[in-house]
Amino acid sequence: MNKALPYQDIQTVCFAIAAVVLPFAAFVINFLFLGKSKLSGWVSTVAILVSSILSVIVFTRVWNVQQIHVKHLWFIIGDNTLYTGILLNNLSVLMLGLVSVIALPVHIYSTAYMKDDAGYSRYFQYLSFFCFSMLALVVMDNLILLYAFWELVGFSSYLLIGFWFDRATAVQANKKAFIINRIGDIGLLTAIIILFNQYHTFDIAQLFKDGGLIASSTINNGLWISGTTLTPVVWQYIACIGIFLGVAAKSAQFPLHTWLPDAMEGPTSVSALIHAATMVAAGVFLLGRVYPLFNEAELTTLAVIGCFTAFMAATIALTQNDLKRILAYSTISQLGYMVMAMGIGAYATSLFHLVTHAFFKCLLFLSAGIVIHQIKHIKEDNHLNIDPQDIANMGGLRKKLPLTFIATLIGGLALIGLPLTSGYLSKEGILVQAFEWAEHKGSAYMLLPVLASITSWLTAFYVARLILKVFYGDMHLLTLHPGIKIHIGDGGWRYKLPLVLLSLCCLFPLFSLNPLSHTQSWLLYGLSSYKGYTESIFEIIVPVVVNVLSLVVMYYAYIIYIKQSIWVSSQTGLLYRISFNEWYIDRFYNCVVVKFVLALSDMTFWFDRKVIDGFVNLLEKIGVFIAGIASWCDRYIVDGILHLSAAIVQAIGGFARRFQNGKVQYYLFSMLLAVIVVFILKILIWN
Amino acid sequence: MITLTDFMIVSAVLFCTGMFVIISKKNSIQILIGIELMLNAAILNLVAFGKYDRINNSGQMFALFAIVLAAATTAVALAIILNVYKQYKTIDPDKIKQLKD
Amino acid sequence: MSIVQVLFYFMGLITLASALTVAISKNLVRSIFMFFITLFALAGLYVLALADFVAVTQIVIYVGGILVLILFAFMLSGKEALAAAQLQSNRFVSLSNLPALLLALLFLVVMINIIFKADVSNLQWIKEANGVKNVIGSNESMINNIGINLMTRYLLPFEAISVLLMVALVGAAHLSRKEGTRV
Amino acid sequence: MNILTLLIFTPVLFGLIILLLPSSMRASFKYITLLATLLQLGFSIWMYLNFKTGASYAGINHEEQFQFVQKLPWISLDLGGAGKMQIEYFVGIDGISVTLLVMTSLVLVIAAIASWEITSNLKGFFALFLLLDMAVVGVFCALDFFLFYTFYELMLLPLYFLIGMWGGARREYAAIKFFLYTLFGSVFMLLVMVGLYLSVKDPITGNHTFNMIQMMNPKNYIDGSVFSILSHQTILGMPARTVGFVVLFIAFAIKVPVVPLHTWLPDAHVEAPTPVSIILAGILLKIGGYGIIRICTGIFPDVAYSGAYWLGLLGVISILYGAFNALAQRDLKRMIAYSSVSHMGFVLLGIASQTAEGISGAVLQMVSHGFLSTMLFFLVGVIYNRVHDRDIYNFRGLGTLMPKYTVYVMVAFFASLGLPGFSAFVAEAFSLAGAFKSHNVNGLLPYWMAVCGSVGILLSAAYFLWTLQRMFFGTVSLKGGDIWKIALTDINWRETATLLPLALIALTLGVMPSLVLGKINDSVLALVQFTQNVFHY
Repeated sequence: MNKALPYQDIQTVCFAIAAVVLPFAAFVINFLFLGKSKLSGWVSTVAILVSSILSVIVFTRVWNVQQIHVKHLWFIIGDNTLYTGILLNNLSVLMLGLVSVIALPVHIYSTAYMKDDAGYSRYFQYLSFFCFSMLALVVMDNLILLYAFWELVGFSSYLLIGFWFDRATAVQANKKAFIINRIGDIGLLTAIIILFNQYHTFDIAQLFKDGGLIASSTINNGLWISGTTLTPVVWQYIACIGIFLGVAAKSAQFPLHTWLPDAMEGPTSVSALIHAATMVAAGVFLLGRVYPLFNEAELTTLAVIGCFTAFMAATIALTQNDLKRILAYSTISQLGYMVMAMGIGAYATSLFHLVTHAFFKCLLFLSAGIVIHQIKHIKEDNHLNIDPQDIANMGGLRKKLPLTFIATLIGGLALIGLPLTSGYLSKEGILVQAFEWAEHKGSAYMLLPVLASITSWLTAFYVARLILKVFYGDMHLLTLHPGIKIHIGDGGWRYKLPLVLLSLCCLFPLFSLNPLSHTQSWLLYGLSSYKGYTESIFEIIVPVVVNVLSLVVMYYAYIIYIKQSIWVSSQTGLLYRISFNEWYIDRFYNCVVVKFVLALSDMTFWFDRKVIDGFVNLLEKIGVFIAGIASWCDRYIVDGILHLSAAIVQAIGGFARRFQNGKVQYYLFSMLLAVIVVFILKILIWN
Repeated sequence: MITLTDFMIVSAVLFCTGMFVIISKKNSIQILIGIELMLNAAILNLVAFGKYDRINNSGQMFALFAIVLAAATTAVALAIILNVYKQYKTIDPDKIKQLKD
Repeated sequence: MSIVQVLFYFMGLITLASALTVAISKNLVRSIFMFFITLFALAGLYVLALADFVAVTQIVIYVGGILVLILFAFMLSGKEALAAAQLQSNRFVSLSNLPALLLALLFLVVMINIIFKADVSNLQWIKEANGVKNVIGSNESMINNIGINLMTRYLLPFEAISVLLMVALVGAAHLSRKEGTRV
Repeated sequence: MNILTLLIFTPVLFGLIILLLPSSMRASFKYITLLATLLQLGFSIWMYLNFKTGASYAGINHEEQFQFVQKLPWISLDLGGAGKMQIEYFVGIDGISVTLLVMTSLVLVIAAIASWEITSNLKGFFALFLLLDMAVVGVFCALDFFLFYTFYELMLLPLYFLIGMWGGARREYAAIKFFLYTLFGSVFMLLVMVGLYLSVKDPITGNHTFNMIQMMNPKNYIDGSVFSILSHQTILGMPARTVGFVVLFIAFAIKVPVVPLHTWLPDAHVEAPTPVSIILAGILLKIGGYGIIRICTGIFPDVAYSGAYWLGLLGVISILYGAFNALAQRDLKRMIAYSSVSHMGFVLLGIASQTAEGISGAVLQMVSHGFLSTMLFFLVGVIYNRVHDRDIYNFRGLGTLMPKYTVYVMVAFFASLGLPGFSAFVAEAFSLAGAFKSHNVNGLLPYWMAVCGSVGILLSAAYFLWTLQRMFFGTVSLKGGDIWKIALTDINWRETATLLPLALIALTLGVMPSLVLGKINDSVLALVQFTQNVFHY
């Protein structure tokens, strides 16, 4: 601990640490001592309650006041000393507060929502663990630890998606989620390593503060220069790409967004907390942390991808029938907004949208959870074989679930971004700045804000569709299965309290006293030296046009789904199919990427078996073959020579034997013949 | 004048005749005769050259010895032939091939 | 051509002719008798070579000893041997005799070749013998001289020969005795 | 009594006791073995605690900086004109060995516990086990090349029999493959060892020596000798030192194992009984990595420097290739074996970088992999013991049947795939960081190698998660039906007692890597400095 810190700050730091560690303590207690006990839910809830109170205290003490950075030696590797520490600045305390405050209602809600589940205790272990990781992620002061908790939140998300691990789809989904997140992790890790190589430190404060290492490094002549380290500039791009991959995976940006809709296999409360409000926002948070790293071109790329993601997800959400899937795609769409906002330089507004989105999306999910829960009750009471999440089965629920209806309405309006909601403030802020940015950049860039606006109208349409289909009209189940009993309601206080709390948070007063102008939000002033492009014409035009058209679109949706007077394009059109099949991206991944990787792995295994092992076996065979040759040589050449000489001798003997016929005269004849031959030769030579 | 060469030619012819008899005849007694012919060819030479040793008479002396030895060998040979005949009932040397391996 | 030469050629002719007849004859008994003639003719040649004593010995031992021995052996060996001997079909030019004939002719050619090459009349020792008159004259008798030499210079060979002769005779006698007499 | 000597020879003592006891007492053998390994663990922990750190205890190429040294003349023959043969019993440890020793001792304890499953020929098994124990510990301690080689070869013999006699269906094939592979490596190593011996002279006694530390000093080489740095001798047209390095490297690369010398590993693992698998994966592979650090780069730093690119390339290939192969497996044990290939690739990559981060990461990875692969193989052993099947496709939904087991499997899997909080994460991250940094520090490895290496982390997630999903999650569905369902009981206290410490250690090392890094740091720095200074001679 840094001794120079005043007592007040030490206390603040202790509070922050306590806020982070309390959920972990809850996790440990649940894991070790409260095997199957129902107490575990309350342990976790109390922990997160205390944690959120402490977070709020820390928030008030740090916000716009000071930056606190404490660190402690972790380990030494080579010449590098690694510290573990926490960095409390506006961004981190905002996230700290946000996460714990949102986690609290979700915990309360969960105690009711999960009460009949066999894995109740396990659920709270995971949830507490997630809270710990997420809280730690936002306060960590160095990239390695950031990465560590970055992955741990992915891990806890993995656990929670696969919470019902006996469901095949759930475990498929969590595997997919983790692996896609891993792709992002690899990117992030690579980026961290590149930064470490470049700046020899992992310390976020040193790297990214004003006038820090990043700011003082330059790019010159294709080299990335900082201090004495020179690296080809391409590695700066790769670092940015790596970080983008991390962001894309965690925040479900194109092309790594496909895990998020599948992740809805987890309990709805988990979807609300992790896959809507907090973890998926971690990508945007990371962008905020490393914002100085990006240069102009990279930011533009970021904006394009964010915008495209937003648009694509919105089009997909138009046609989905699964309640949670619609919300998931809307989450992707909103995250696309945030990333785009980062890309166009609207740093503060992006984070502002992150905060507002967290509340209203959490609200929407919790409401959806209640709806699904009740439909499930109907299903179980009547032994029906239906999908409780299919909005085609619902309808007319506003009378049965009034509070839920109101909450959904508030959340939905905030999502559309109609005035008086928090969503209006942040979303209009992004759109306005997008137009201003495009005006500065040139006309071709105008496509971006226009697309974003279109997305906004699409959002209005699908939200309207969702609400109308679920809460208006008549219960479709009743028409399909007449005579079923329906005993449903909003549920107890543990359901109601979170909804009320979050609904309040979705309204404008929390963020800005002026319900119509985003520029006056206290949040924006805290996050950057935000000046805004003052007195721009867009400040007035954009909100008006967007909102008016949104209302038109909603009315259109009302006509389609309630009046049913206009029958929209047939449900087999090309656009419909693209949208319904989620742009075929998942199918593409399955058919191309996964198959390719599996084929590659089969190929390497084949290579291993056939080529390498084949080579080894070949060597063995060659060895045996050589041994065979040697033995053959031994038998036929070495022995052969022996046998041959023996055979020659025998042949000669046999030949000579023929002379030994026992005939005396024959011997004599031979002898004389020899003599005469000698004589003749002698004469011939003599002459 | 009878030259030495004349004697030697006679002796050579005689020798070859004896040799032919030895090789070709299938009768042990005839072979024995062939041997005697060859011996006589040799003796003829001894005698012919013996003319030039008047003091020691070596040629004639050895001719005498040879004659005597021939007689002895003939006696033994005949005895053997008789025995062989008793054993094998033949005097054809080709048919007596116990030595053959 | 002196009478001596005529005699020589005559004798030589007889010798060779009878020897050839011995070789050619199919009849064993006939060839034995032709051999008899050969020996006589040879004795004549010895005489012409100025070796009377050898000639006499030739007749005594060969004709009187060896031939008689052969004839006796032939006759003593009984009817079967005679019959077997008669059976020999001995054509002079037969395929089986051809190698023997060729060999004999080759020998003859070689030997005559050598005889002519050797030029025996001009041999060193013969010239010396001519020089010191160590040559038997045509009217000299060598019998005395032979007797003296036999008892002096050639005593050892003589004795050895006589022992050998006796051994041979004993052996011949031993070999030729009847099977049943063996102890 | 020197503590290292005690450490090395304690198991042999107990092995002798086992040999002397009658077979009727065979039930006690496993306890004797466990006692021996526990004793060893006690010694090694005592050493770890008493191990002094600081720049003056760095070791590497300074004989006086080693600790717990014992140096006795062992074979000392007067060869007349050829000088004196100087072979010493010379043991000592520095930072790099001490952590590996502790890891080894612990893994041996685990392996001893895993030996409970062995039922046949207990006397032979445990005697061989303890012999193997001595050899592996000796390898990490030996500082005399001859002694090192002796232990190194002594290790093969028991392993061959342990695989060949207590293994699975194709055990003979596996044992012979293993034996031939490693023998192939060590035979050539012998030649290089003799070459080094003939090239190096002890500066004090003037004799040829096998002392590894003196082999590291270029001044001790005789002018004009084969491996002398200055004389540039060649063998078959290649520089002699390069040949020496390559031969030693191949010997150790087979152990690591580095692609393409790895194919003995899956076979040996699949066929070996669980305790032997544990020793193979946990310790034996580390001997390869240790040998590359201590001997290859220690004695041939110049070649290691110039050949670093190829080492790194092999490392990257191992990482990716092993990972892809693991993805294609359906035998659980084989999958883990290939994952070992992949993970040990990081070791090679880290060593090749020759940066402090890289080498520290490599050593940490070895220690971490030692524990994790032990755990993984033990876990496979648990399931194999119950139903004698390891095919991933034959199981589904084990999470419902064996919840505790599944927890440990998840811990092991996630730790292996580099989840932060577990040891492998720090190790792999720093191996990669070192590899990346290498380009700027010493220009040895290109940047892309680190990036490719990181893809291996992704793939490891793929195959581990696939296995988890396929085997442990979903509804229960077993090939063996209800019989298996009964047989597949959750883990018992003995297995818990084994797995829990391992999981805790993996976790502890992940949270406090300083436990390892603090001990090795001085040595690593000294090694890095040593390899870079070699050109100043």
